[in-house]
Amino acid sequence: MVKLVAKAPCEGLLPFSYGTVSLSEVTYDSLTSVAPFVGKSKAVADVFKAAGTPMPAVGRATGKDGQRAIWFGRGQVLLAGLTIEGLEGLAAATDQSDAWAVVRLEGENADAILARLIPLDLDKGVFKRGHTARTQVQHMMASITRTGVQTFEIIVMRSMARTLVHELEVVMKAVAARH
Amino acid sequence: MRYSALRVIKEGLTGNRGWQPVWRDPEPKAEYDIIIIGGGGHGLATAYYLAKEHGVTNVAVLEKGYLGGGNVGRNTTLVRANYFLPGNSEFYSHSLKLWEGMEHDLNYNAMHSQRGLINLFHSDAQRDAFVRRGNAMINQGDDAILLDRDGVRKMVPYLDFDNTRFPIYGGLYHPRGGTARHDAVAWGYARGADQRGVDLIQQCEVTGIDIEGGVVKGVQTTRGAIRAKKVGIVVAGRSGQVAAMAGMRLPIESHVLQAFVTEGLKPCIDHVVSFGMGHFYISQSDKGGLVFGGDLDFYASYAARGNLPMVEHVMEAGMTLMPMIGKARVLRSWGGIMDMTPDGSPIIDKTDTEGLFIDCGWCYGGFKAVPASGFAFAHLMATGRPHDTAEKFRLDRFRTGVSIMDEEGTGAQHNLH
Amino acid sequence: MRVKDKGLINRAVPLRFTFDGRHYEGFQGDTLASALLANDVRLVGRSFKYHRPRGILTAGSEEPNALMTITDRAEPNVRATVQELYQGLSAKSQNNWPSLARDALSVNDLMAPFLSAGFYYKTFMWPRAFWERVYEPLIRRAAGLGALDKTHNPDLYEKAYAFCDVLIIGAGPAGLMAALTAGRAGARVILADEDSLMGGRLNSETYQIGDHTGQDWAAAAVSELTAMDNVRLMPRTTVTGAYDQGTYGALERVAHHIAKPADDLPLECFWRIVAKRAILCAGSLERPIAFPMNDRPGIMTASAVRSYLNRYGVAPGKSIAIYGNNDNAHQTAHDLAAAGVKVAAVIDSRADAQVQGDFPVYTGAEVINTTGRLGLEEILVRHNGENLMVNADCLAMSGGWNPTVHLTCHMNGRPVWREGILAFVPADDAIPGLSVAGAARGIFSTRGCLQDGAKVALQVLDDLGIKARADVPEAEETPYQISPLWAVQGKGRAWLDFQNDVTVKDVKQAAAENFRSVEHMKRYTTQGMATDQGKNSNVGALAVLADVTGRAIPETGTTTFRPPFSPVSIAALGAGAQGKGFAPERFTTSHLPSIQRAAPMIEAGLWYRPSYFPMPGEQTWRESCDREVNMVRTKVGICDVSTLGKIDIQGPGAAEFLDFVYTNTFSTLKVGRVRYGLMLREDGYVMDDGTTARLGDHHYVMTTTTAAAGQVMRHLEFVHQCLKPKLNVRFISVTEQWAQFAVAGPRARDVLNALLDDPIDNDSFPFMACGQVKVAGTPGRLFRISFSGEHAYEVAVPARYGESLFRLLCAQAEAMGGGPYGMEALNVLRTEKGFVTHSEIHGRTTAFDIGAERMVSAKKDCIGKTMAARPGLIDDHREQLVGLKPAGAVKQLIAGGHLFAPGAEAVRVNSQGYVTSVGYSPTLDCYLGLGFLKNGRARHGERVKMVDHLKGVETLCEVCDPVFFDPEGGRLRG
Amino acid sequence: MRITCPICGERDRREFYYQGAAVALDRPAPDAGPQAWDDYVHLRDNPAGRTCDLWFHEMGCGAWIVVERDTVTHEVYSTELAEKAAR
Repeated sequence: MVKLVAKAPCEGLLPFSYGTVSLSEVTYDSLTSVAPFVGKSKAVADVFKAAGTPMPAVGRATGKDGQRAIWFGRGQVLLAGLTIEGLEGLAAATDQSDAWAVVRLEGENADAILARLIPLDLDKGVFKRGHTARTQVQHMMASITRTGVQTFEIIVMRSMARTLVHELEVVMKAVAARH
Repeated sequence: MRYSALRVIKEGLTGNRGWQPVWRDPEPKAEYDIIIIGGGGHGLATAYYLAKEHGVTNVAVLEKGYLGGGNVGRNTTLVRANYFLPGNSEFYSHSLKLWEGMEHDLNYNAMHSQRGLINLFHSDAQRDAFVRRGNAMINQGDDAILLDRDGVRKMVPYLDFDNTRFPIYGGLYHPRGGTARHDAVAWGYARGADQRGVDLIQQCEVTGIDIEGGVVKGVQTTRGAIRAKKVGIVVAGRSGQVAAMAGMRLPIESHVLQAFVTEGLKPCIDHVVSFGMGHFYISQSDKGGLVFGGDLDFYASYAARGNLPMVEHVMEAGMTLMPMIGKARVLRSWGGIMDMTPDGSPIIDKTDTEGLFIDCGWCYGGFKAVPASGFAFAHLMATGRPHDTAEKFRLDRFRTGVSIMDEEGTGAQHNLH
Repeated sequence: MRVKDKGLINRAVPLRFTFDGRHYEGFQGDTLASALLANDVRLVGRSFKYHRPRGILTAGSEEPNALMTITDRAEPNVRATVQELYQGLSAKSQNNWPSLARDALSVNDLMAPFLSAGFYYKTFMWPRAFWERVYEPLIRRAAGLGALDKTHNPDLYEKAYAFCDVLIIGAGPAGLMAALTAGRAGARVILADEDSLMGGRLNSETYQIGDHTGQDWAAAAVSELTAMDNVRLMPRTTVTGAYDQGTYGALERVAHHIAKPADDLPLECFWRIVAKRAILCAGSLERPIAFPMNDRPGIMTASAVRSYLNRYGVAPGKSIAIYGNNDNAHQTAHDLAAAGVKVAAVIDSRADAQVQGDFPVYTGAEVINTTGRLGLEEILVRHNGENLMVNADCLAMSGGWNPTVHLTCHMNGRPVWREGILAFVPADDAIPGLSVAGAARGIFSTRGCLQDGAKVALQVLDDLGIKARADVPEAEETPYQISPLWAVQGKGRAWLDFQNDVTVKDVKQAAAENFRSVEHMKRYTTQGMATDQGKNSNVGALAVLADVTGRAIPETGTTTFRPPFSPVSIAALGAGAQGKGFAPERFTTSHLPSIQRAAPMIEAGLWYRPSYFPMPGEQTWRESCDREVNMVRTKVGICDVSTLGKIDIQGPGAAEFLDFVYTNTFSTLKVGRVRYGLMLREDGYVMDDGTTARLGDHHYVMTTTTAAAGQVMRHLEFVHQCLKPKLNVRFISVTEQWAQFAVAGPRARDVLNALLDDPIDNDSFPFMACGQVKVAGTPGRLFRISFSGEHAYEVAVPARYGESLFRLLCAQAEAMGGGPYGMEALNVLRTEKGFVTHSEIHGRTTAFDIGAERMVSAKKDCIGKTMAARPGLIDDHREQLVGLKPAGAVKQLIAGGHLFAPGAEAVRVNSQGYVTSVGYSPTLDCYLGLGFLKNGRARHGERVKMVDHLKGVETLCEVCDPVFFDPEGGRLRG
Repeated sequence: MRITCPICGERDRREFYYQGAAVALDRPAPDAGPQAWDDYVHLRDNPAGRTCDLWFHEMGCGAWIVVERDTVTHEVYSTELAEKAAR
């Protein structure tokens, strides 16, 4: 019997590094968007809590590497590497495991690199570890989360993985050339 | 005073001391047959054609600032007749013909330059749409030539044919399209109207429209009340406010459109080139500046200035299409106020008030329309009947759904046209 | 020539450069202008209209004359006064032929009487055809400044964002003091200055601050600021524009000064700076005086002379005269004398001026003429009623100072005339959040600027809730005394705008012709429209206009300064877009296998899709397309349809919601079934179409067209959030989650059953069924829908398996005589079936037009329903969708051709419609067209003529039903 | 230009899609008559001054927002989620 072969969004494109900064692909076991139904936010939060994952507030991500709950937009949370049971009737839960490309940008000057692509104040005193935002990377819809002092996870649509990697590469080289 | 090369030489030899004022600065009279509110291109052209075509000279043009101070003096100077929907086709075709005779008619060199316009397309579907447009232009009696990729390359070799984001499939070439010196058009019509007896009154803002029993009686201005048998509103960028003085609500939302000019450069762009995927169009002025623009800033605005996202978008379009222009430097950016209608086409019509007429909603295509708009509005005001070329520009077409002319096909969202 | 022991240049690092092919030497720290002056080069360019010889006028970015092409960078119109010298720099003068010294077009100068203001509006009209053919080409060739290299720009540019509490614009005494105050208080500060060396005028003057020279104090301030983490210094960065809500544009010149930049280093970076508050400390600009023949090389502003002397160690002449109307000009004489440079004369227009020094002084005097063909030789001075000649090769003029108000005008703010300093100062609060300090608001002493910088910074910090204190050093505080001196009477022409050749006489002529409004004067004479945008000339021209029209200056008004403050390259503003960067590229999971099969990829939305899959021996796309169509009709074809929008719709309100956004009803759709839906805009025209499947009671998945996916998602959110917020429904785009493939053709089920864990048959999976399946062990979705008219399915798997599934499907299909098909074949297949795409639903068509009016349910309201009933939208004479088949000798159909009655002339009034889609049908062996024809549904069987003027094709067509093939739909259900 | 999204905070204008006057919130009944529908779909107050319009935080959180602002100065006075304004 034939089997389907899986391929990651950034396969063949990553990892690489320039200067002090590296870019690599992040693979979560699953990605699930959870959008509570009208009037069910509290109930959903309770389910999250019971499952040991606090429901992230607006603009926040909870969890750790490999297991995060990321605020993902109006009335929406993205469970990354986490599964939570018991949401039927409370929220629209949708499998997004293959919908997004996730990369990690890490190293000194990571913020200088992102400052060339993202129209958001990512200063470490403003956009702290555990902060997340829906915004754009160049012309792409994106989610960005600071997961460490100089570490960011960036999520864009899977089909744009190549463009994302290219844009980041150009800027990584330019920033490396300056320092 | 008639202008000619001989006159320029004669005045030059006598120290250029003999030049006469191009227009008078009359005091407003107590009453006129017709008052035109708005001394921009359309208003001045209306006054000119009222006098020339209909012999109506007891006319005042009331301008709150200086003549030609609105969009006629802040556009990207394109002149073309490449519309495809009935209603628009015949109108812009007529306008182009008036352009072609304008300079001799006005004895004023508006530097109308028929250098040719190329609309690029970037997919088979876009090509099909341009074929339809080109055929409509020829059906109308205007000119259009379909260029394939090689044909485009021969005319504009500096485009990026190899690595641009949206590959160039070809273009629709409109040889009679081109540019003109925008201010000169306003000044030429002003001079012509003034010579025929029209009073051009600057620094005279209309503050009210007098209506009695559904009939217009005149206007209130910062220089006093002026009576009139008929009043025409031609105030692009201010249409909503002036119409409100007559109790009207218009199908218009006003938006800002930015434009740009670079420092002077030796000739490098010989045509008008328009990008099919990024709302970018460019030409080079006779002084050498690249004059270009793109899309609306997309939010309602009367500020006559814009913001960076659209600036950047326009420049990005330029860089993907013709990276040759990268080292040209933008010298000045500015904004005009565009009165956007729900279908992107204008309005030249009577109103519910007897004697009150309106010419508005030119979106961002008003400059090339100056002659035909003035011609048609003068005809409407003088005769009470729409001119043949403008009979579909009705105010009530949105309510009835009859003859909606949506060239973009984006529907009744004002800023999408 | 160089002056010993002066300047901030590094004499240990000599730099070689060329100008117009001749070799010269300068030093590190020089600008191109200072290096040229050090080499006694005075003639550097030609003016725009008269091609008059031009020399360096200023020492800053406002320079109107010294514009050059840097040939090793192919960069035109570079200000020599800004360009830092580097080893091997090669510059060329502009706007002259055959050479700078002997410019043929200087003949224009002799013609000047006939080239007065606006002459071109009055002539060049005869004969008519000559404008485009003769006059315009001549004018265009004579005009322009530098030339663009006509090849693609080879350099890298970038854009970036920055955020701060306080943006300080300009690093002169006020700016540095403001930055020190804010920086020491811990605020996030950005200090931007257009110069390579921060310090502003302090670097060009000899004033003391405390115990230090101004130059040393500035250097110390910069070191202190550099050490602060909360301060970002941005030298070589011009803040170019003020925009809404504290957004500023700024251009950083990253590599223009580097001889050999690193490969990946951008040449320029355009910054968007968002600042909670900003302080404009942009200083002021000295203005020239309009005296007769004031345009000769060697005549420059007095402050420029001091800059060249004090900052660059260059004397711009051997014998330098000074001419001014204010005390500040005198400093030039003192500095020159102290440096041992000959001061030929100090000429002050004020009778009561106090000047002391070891040089001739003429007070109450005027310069009324000058001589020197390619450079200044003598000046004629009128003093006490007598004319006397002064030998000078350089004249330092000062007509007073104009505060650099430009940024404060970017939001339509009008500067205010201040009579005491004879200059415009910024209006209060012209830009929300922007304060002005120092010379930019008319405070001209060093001490005043330092104090003001600190004071304004304290106010700003207080507003931001940041505690701060200021520590201001002592400095020079000379009062600024000035009397009006705008235009000097005399025989020759007196220039206002040096680049555009606008003279006092031109302004007077404009006024005489009644171009009396300042905007009219500007536009008529081109005054202020040169590359300096009137920085040097506007105030002088305004004063002349005020004088000649009998008005005061404030009453005469001003023209508007608009962004950018100084010109910005298109490449910087458009950075990142050259090549493919204009928009993201989207790739399907089958992209690689498609490329491997040599499929040409075409753009669709932002996606790439295969056009066709060529097989060995096929010469044209048509051969491949015909084969692929036949393959689907007779065997089976595979097509990636993942690009269609897919929206997951969940919630108890989902059914009601869909009933409201679709014209037809979805609440009645059974679970496990799919329905075709039509969506209108609120104005009644068709927005989009697609199929929607019901996966559960409260769970649907909607498909949209590729092009409209974003628009539909936005629309659904609009309808929900703005119109029906109480409906309990959620939308998630799952376009990217699923790789989806059409399997179409008589053998479609056989292909699928080879891969499905549980085979299907017609009973378990009838037409328009949908359900969960396992595809080679992987959970997926299956929809029995068809866009080809064949027995067909769309099978979806999570995208990670997309490439793999595509390969397997293709292999299975090929084993049965089928294979993949591309967009060309897809288009023919759907045209044969009369299925519409956005070629037909192009935004101007109604459900009625495409024959889908029965899909508009009468039982419920929906978006667009009311407006679709407007009289004009249901008129029988509207153009309606029809099929078209060639019926005469000519067999060709062309999309975009128009339709006419067979005997009618092909002109607008006779046009009855147009062709939207055309394909050659191998199935029916003829061209088929879809199009819109007036009252077309009632005209099946009639003949019409299709005309394409562009290709010269006329085809007689038969009008028919748009469904050409299998109208009963038997194949779908097979 | 910056707009404060009630959910995400202050953001660059480039993240938002603009729809037009907030009149779009007040959809007439199907049988309200041609004038009411013309008013809704086409006619606008189009003020030079304070206005309310609809923006979509398309590149951000996906919220539709009512923005009260000035069309002459571009000052933004307030923003509110459309789903709240629509109730």
